[in-house]
Amino acid sequence: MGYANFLYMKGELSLVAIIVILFIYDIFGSKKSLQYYQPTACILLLIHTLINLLPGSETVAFGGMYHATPMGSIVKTILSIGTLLVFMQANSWLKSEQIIIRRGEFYLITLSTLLGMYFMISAGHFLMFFIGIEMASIPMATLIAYDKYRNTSAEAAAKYILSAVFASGLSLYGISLIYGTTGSLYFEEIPAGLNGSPMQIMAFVFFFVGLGFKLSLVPFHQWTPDVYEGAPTSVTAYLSVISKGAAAFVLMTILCKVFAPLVTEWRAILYGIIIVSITLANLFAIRQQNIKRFFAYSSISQAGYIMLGVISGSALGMTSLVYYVLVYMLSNLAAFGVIAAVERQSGKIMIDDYNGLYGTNPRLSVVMMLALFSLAGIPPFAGFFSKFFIFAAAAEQGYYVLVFIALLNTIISLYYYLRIVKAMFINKTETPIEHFQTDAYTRISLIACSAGILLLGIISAVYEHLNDFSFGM
Amino acid sequence: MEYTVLIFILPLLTFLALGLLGTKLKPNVSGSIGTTVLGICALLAYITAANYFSMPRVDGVRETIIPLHFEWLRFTENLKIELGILLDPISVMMLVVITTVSLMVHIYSLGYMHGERGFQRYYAFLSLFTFSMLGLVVATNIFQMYIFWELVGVSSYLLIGFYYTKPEAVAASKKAFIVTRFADLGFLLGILLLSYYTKTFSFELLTSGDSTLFSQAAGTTFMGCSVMSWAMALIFMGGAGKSAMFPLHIWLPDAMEGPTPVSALIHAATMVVAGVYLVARLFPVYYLETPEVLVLIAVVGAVTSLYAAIVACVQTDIKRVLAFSTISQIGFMMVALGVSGLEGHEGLGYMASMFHLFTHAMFKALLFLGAGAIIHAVHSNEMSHMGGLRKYLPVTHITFLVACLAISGIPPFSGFFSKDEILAATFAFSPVLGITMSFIAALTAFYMFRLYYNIFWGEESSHEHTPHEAPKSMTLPLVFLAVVTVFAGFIPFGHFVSSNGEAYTIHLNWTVAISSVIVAVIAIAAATALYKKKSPVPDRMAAALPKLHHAAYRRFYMDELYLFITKRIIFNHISRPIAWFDRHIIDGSLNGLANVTQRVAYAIRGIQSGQVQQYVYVILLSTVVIAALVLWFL
Amino acid sequence: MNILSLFVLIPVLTLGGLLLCGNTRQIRSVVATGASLLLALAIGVVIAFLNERAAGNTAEMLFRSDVMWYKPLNIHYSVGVDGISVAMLLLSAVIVFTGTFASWKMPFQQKEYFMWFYLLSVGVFGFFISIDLFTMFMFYEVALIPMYLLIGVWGSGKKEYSAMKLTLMLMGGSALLLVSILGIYFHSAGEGAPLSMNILEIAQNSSMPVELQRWFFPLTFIGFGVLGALFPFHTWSPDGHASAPTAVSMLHAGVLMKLGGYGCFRVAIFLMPEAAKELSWIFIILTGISVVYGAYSAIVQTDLKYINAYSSVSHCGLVLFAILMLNQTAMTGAVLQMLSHGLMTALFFALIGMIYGRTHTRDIREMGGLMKVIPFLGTCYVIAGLASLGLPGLSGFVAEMSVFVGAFQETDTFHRVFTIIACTSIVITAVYILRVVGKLLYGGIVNEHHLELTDAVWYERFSVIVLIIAIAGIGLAPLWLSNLIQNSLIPVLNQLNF
Amino acid sequence: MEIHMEYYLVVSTIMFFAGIYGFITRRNLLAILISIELILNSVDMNFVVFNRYLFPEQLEGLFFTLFAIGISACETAVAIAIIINIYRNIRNIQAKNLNQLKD
Amino acid sequence: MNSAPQEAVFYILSAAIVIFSVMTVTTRRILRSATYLLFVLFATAGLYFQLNYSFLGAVQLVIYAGGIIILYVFSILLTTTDKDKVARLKNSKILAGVLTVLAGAALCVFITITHNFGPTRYVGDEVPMKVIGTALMGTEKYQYLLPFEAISLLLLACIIGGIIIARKR
Repeated sequence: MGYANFLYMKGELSLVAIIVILFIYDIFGSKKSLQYYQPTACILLLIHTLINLLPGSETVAFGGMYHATPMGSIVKTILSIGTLLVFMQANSWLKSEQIIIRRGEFYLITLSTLLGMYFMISAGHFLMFFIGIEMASIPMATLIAYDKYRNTSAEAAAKYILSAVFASGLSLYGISLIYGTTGSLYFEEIPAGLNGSPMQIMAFVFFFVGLGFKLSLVPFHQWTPDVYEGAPTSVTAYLSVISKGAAAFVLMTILCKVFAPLVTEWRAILYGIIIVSITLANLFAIRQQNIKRFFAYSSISQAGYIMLGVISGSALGMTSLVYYVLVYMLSNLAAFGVIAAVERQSGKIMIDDYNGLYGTNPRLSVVMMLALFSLAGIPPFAGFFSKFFIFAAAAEQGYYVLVFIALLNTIISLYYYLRIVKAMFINKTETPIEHFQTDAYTRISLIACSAGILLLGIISAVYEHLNDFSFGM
Repeated sequence: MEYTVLIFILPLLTFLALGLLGTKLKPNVSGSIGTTVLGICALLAYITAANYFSMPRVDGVRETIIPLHFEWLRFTENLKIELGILLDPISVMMLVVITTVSLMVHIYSLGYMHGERGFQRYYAFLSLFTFSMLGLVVATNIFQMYIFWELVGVSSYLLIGFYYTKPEAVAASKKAFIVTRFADLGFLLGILLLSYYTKTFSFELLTSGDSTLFSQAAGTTFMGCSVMSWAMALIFMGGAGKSAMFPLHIWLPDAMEGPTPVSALIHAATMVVAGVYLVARLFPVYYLETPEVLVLIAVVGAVTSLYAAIVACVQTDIKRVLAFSTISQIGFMMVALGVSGLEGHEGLGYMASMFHLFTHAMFKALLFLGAGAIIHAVHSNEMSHMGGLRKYLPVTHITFLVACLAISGIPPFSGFFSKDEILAATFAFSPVLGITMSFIAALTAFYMFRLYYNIFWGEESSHEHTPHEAPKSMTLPLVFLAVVTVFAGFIPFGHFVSSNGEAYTIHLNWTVAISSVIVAVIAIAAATALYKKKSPVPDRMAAALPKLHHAAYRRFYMDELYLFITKRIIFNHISRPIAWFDRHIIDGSLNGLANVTQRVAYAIRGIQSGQVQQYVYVILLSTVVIAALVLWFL
Repeated sequence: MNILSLFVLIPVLTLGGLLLCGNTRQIRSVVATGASLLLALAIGVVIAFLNERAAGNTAEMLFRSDVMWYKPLNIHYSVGVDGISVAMLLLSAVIVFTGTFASWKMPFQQKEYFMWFYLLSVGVFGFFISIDLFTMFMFYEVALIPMYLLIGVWGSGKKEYSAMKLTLMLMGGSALLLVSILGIYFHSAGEGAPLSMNILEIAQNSSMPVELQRWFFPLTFIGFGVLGALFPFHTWSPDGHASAPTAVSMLHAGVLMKLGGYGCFRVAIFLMPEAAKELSWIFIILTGISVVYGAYSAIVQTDLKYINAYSSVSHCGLVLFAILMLNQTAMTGAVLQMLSHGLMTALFFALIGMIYGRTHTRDIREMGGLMKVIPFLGTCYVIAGLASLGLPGLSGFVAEMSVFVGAFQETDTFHRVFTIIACTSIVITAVYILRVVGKLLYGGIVNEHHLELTDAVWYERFSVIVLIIAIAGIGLAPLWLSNLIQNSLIPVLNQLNF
Repeated sequence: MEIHMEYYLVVSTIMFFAGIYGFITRRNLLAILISIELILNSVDMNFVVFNRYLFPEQLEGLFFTLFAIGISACETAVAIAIIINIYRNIRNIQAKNLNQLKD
Repeated sequence: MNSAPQEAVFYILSAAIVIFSVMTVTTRRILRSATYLLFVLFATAGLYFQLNYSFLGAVQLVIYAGGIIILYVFSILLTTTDKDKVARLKNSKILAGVLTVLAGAALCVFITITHNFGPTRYVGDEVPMKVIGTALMGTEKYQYLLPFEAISLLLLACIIGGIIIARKR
C-alpha cells in the first residue's frame, strides 16, 4: 500500500496540482502572460471539476484517516463548481487597481480553503477533520482582509479569525473529551465507545460549536453579518455558500456516522437551534438596509433550513441537504453576482440603491429576482423544490411542528426577499443605478446560475442522481 | 294544448329582442311589437281558456293538465326542478286576467308613455314582466313558482325604477325589492322545509291530499309548532310579501313611483295577487295539514285590510289611495282563503277569493289607468291639484265612477258579487270577522268616493293649461275594462273555479248582500256629504283627532319603523360595527402582528453590538446553557 | 402529448412568445392567440369529456397521463380530470380569455404584465389538472407569486401594502398546506407499501389514522381556506382586490379564489373524510360567519371594489359552507357556486375597472346616474348585480339553490341553524347590490365631468359579453353542468360513507 | 498512583476557562490572542493526559497535540498579520474600536 | 511515577500553570501578559516531560515558547501605545464574564470529576523517537502521513495569506 494511498485521493490531488501550477505561474509568469491568469485558473478548475464529476466508489485510505464516499465526492464537485462561479464573478474585482497585485494569491488561498473543505468532507479521523476545518477557515481570514486598506475589511477579518479560533478552541476541547471517553479519534471506532454519559454529551456540545460556527447557526452566528458586510463581495459569496455547504454536509456525516448513539441529544439540540436560527435571523433580516448584511441574515436562516435535512438523519435528508446546498449555492451566487456587479459599477450596496433597477438594468434585475424567488422557495424555481424536499425529509421523521415553524418563517423571509424585488420593480427613484454592461465572466456565471435555478427543479435527474448515493444513520 | 307554451315564449322573445336591440329600434316600432305580441298572447290565452273549460270534467272534477314539462335542475333523486305548464282552473283564469290586463296596459302605454326616454326599455320590461308572471301562474311545482316569483320581483324592481334619475323612484324600487326579497327568504325556507319532508316540489303531488306525503314531518316540532306549520307559514310569508300584507306592505305605496300603467298592471292587478294565488295553489295543503296557518292567514288578511282601509281614508296622493285600497282588497282575498273550507259549499271562501281576484284585477286596473289619465292631464298626483275634472275628462270620469261603484260593492257591478261572497264566507266562519269585514267594505266605499269626489267634483284648482281627455289609445282600455267591470259579476264563476274542482253554484246570501249594499250606500252618502262640495267638516274631523289623523296619514309610522330597522339597526348597528371590526380587529390584528414583528426586529438590534468579544461571550454562554439544558432534561 | 398538458403548455408558449415580442401589436396578437387557444382547448376538453362519459367511460379521472418525476419521493407529473376539474378549467379559460381583452390597453410595461398574467394562468390551469399532491401544490404556489408584482407594479391605491399583505397571507396558507401535504404523503400507504402523492391512490388506500387526520384536516382546510377567503383569514381579499388592476382582480377573484374551494374539496375532504365529518362543525361555523359577515360588511363600503371583495367573501364562504355539508347536492352547489361566482365576480371587476378607467374614482359617493351616460356598462353592471343576488336565469340562482337545498338535507339543529343563517345572505346581498346600483347608476349625475364619458369600446364589450353569455348559459341550462358535477362527486361521497 | 488523572484535567480546565475569561474581558486584540493560546494549550494537555493515562497503546493524543500546536502557530501567524494590518489602518488595536460593522 | 518527587513536581507545575494562567488574563500590561503566557507554556512543557512525553515537551518549547511568544513580543512592541492600558471594561461586563466562566468551569469540573473514565493504565515509558517517526510517516492505521502533508499545505496557505495581509504593499 504505502504511498499508493495518495492515488485514492483524486480530487484532492488534482486540486493540489492546480494550486501548484497556479503558484508557479504566479511567481514565474511574466507580466504580460499574467493576463491569462484568470482564464487559466478558471479552465483548470473546470477541468478539475470535470474529471471528478463521476462520484466513484467508496474508498478508505490511510488506515481510515481518509474516507471518501461517493456523496462526498458529489459535494466536492458542487463546491468546486461554486468556486468556479465565484472566480468568474471575482474577475472584475481582482482586476481593480489595488487588488491586481494580489490577484494570484487570491486563487491560491481560495483553492487552499477549498482543499481544506475537501479534507473535511473526506475525513475519517478527527485530526483530519480538524486540519480540514482550520484549513478552510484560517486562510479565509486573509481573504476577508483582502481589501486591506479598507477598514471594514480588516475589521471583518479580525472578527472572523478571533471568533473562528475561539470556536475551534471550544470544538477542540470537545474533541479532547470525546477522545478521553471513547479512546479513539477514528470515526468508525467512536460510535462503539459512545454511551451517552454526561461527559460525552458535554463533549458533543463543545464539539458542535465549531461546525455551528462555520454554518453560522444561531447562537454562533454573530460574526456573520459583520464579516459578510466587511469582506469583499466575492469573498462574501464564497463564504456564504461554499464554506457553509461543506460544513453542512460534514455536520450531517459526522452526526450520522460518529454521533449516531447520541441521536436523541443532537436532535434535541438541533431542534432548538433550527427554530432559533431561522426565526432570529429572519427578524434581523427584516430591517437591514445593507444588501450584503441582509444576505448574511438570509444565509443564517437558510442554514437553519439546511439543518432540517440534518435533523432527519435519513438518506432522504442527505439527498435533500445536498440538493438544497446546490440550489442555495446557485441562487446565492446569482444574487451576489448581481451585487458584486452593481457594487463595482456604482459602489452602491444599500437596498434603497436598487430602486428602479429594473428600469435601467432589466437583465440584472431579473437574475436577482430569480435568485430571490428561489431563495424564498417559490416555484417553479429550484428553491421551491429544495425547500420542499428538505421539509419532506424532516417531516418523514415526524418533525411536523418544526416544519410548521420553519414554514411560518418562510412567510417572514418572503417578506424581506420581496422587499428587494419591490425595490427593483416597483419603487421609483430619481437617481437609479445607470445602465451598465457587466463583463463576460460575470455574465456567463449569472447565466449559468439562472439556468440552474430555472432547470434544477424541473429536471429531476439531479435529485435522483444524488439520491443514489446518499446514506443516513 | 302544447301551444300554450307560446304564451310564454312570445313575451320572452319580445323582451330579448327589445332589450338587445334597444335604442336601435324606433320607439313606436318597439311599442307596437310589444303590443302586437301581447295581443297574440291574450288571444292564445282566451283560446286556452275556452278549450280548457270546454273539456268535460272527469269524475265531476276539472282535470289538471300538464301539457309540457322538462327537467331543469336536479338536486336529489326526488327533488328536481321541472319547468312546465300546469293548467287548472285557477291558472287558466290567471292567464286570462294577466294577458288581458297586460294587453290593456300595453295599449294604454302607447299613449301614456309616448315620448318618454327609454320607451323601448319600458316595453322590454313589460314583456319581461308578463313572461315572468305567466310563468309564475302556470308553475307545475313550487320551485318553478319561486323562480318566476323572483323574476317577477326583478321586473317589478326594474319597472318601479323606470324613472331612474328620480331618487324617489330609485329608493322605491330598492325598497320594493328588498322587502319582497325578505319575504322571499321566508318563502324559500318554507319551500326547503316543505320539500325536505315531502320529498317533492310538485304541486300535483302536494295538493293531491295524500297525507302520507307529510307523514315524515309528523311529530317534528319547533318552538311549539309543528314543522309543517312553520313551513306553510313561511311560504305564506313569501306570499304576504308579494301581496303586501301587513307588515310587509310598506313597499307597495312607494312602488307608485313607477309609471302609472305599471302600477295598474303589476301593483294592482297581477303581481300583488301572486300571494293570494300562492295560497290558493297550496290550499289543500293548508287546509288539510295546517289549518292553524289558515287562521293566521285570515287574521293577517283582516288586519291588513282594516289597516289599509283606514290609511286610505286620509291619503292625498291619488295613487297612494289606490295603493292602500289594493292592499285592503288583497286582504279581503286573503281573509276569504283563510276562512274557506275545501269541500262543496265549505269552499265558498276559496271561490269568492278567486272571483274577487278576477274582478278586482279588472276594476283596479281600470282605476289605476284612470288615475293615469288624470295624472296625464294635470301632471300631478295630489288631490289638491285636482277637482272638478269631470268636465274635462268625461270618459275617464265615467269609467272611474264605474270602477268606484264596483269596488264599493254596488250591484250590479262585478265587485258586488265577489265581495258579497267573501262577506258571506266570513260571516259563515265567524260573525265578528264578518262584521269587521263589512265595516272595512264600508270604509272602502267611503274612501273611494272621497277620492272620486276630490278628483272630479269639488273646486277646480288652477291649472297651467286646461286638462284634456287622454288619447284614444288610453281611453280605449279604460272603456274596455269598464265594460268588463260592469258585466264580469254575471259570470258563473263557481262553474269554472272552485276549491275542489267540482262545479259550484253561486247563491247570493241575501242577508249579507242587502246589508252590505246598505252599508256601502251609507258610506258613499257620507263621502258625498263631506267631499262633493268643499266642506270644512273633514278638516274639523282631522283637527278633532289630530294624533289619529296624523298617524293614519303617516301610515301608522310603518315606514319609519322600516327606516329604523334598515338604517339604524342593519346599517349603523350591524354593518358598520362589522366593517369596523373587519378593518380594525381582524385586519388590525394582522397588521399588529406585522408591527410586532417589526418592533421586535428593531428591539433586538442591540444584540448585534459589533463587539467581537460580545459575540464570543454569546457563543460561550449558549454552549454552557445548551450543555446544561441537555444534561438536565435528557 | 396529453391533451391536458396543453393547458400548461399553451400559457408557457405564450410566455415564450411574449418574450420575443417587440411592439404592442405583436404582444396583443400573441396574447389574443394564446387566450383563444386556451378557450378553444377548454371547450374542446369539455366536449371530449362529455363524449367519453357518454361512451361509457366510467373511470374516476379521464385523460390520465402519468410521468414519473421525482422517483425517490414517488412524485409524478400526473394529470387527469373529472367533471369538476373540467368545469373549473372552462371557467379559468373563460376568465383568462376575457381578462386578456379587459387588459387590452395597459399604460406601461404591457409585455411584462402579460408575462406575469400568463404565468399566473400556468399555475391556475396546472392546479386544476393535477392529481398529484406535489404538482398540485407547486402550481398553486406558481399562481400566488405573480400576484405580488401584478398588484405591486400595475395596481392602484395602496398597492404595495395590499400586494404584500396578499402575498404573505396566501403564503401563510400554503405553509399550513405544505405541512399537511407532507403529513398526508407520509401516511399515504399502509406499513411497507410505497408512499404516494397521487390523490386517487391515497384515497384508495385511505390508511391515514383518524388521530392524524384530526390534525391535518384543519391545516389543509385553513390552508386552502385562506385563499377561499375563509373568515377570519379573508382580509387580504378586500385590499388585494381593491388595489389590483382589472384583469388581475378578475382572475384572482374569478379563478384563484376557487383554487381554495377546489383544494378543500379535493384534498381536505377527499383524503381525510373521517376528520372532515368530525370537524366540519368548526368550519361550518366559520364559513357561516363568512357568508353573513361578508355581506354585512359590503353594505357599508363605499369603494366599488371593496363592496365586491366583501361580496366575494360572502359568496366564497358559501362555497366552503356547501362543501362542508358533505352531501351531493350541496357539493354540487358548491362547485356551481364556484363557477357562478367566478364568472360574475370577474364580470363585476371588469366593469368596475372599465368604470374606474373612465371616472378615475371608485367611490360610489362621487358617482351617480352613470346609467344615462354609459348605458352599456350600466346595464351590464345591473346584470352582474342581479346574477350576484341570485336572479333565476343567471348562474347565481342555480348555485345558491343547490347549496341551500343540499344544506337542508342535514337535519340536525346545528346544520339547520347555520343553513338558515346562510340563507339570510340572499336578502343582505340584495341590499348591498341594490344600494350600489342605486347610487352608482341611478339618480342624477353627481360629477359634471361624468357627462362626457364614453361608453365601452369593442374589446371591453367583447369581454363583458362573453362573461354575460357564460353566466346566462349556466343560469338557463344548468342541468348538464350539474349532472357533470354530481357524477364526479360519487368518489368523494364513497369516501365519506366509507 | 497518587497523581490522579483528574488532577491534570482540573488544571487544564482551569487554564481553559482562564483563557476564555481573558478572551471576553481583554481589550487589546493581542491580549485576546494570548488568551486563545491558553485555551489551545489546555486542550493539548487534555489530549496528552488522556493518551498517557487511558489509552497508552496508541499515540493518538500525542499526535493530535503535535498537530494542534502546529495549527495554533498558523492561527497565531495569520491573526497577528491581520492585527498588524488593523494597526496600520487605524493606528490602534483596541477591540472596542472594531465597531464599524454592526447593526 | 509513584515517587514523592514526581508528585511534588506535578503540584509545583500545576500551581504555576493555574497561577500564571490567571495572571495572564488579569494583568493589565500586555507585555507581562505575554510573559506569563510563556511561563504557562513552560510549565505545560514541564508537565509533558513529567508524563514522559519528552518529544512533545520539546516541540512545545520550541514552537510555542520559542516561536509564537517571540512573534507576540515583536508584534506587541510594534503595536503598543501608552494609552492602551487605560481602557477598562465596565464592572458589570467583567462580572458577567466571571460568572459565566465560573459556571462553565464548574460544570466542566463537576462532570470531569464525576465521570468514570474506567481503569487508568498508566505506562510510564518514554515513547521512542523511532515510533514517533514511523507513525508520522506511515500510511497505516494510527500513522499520520496524510495529516502531515495536509498541515504542510495549511502552513503554506497561511504563510501566503499572512504575507499578503501583513506586507506593506
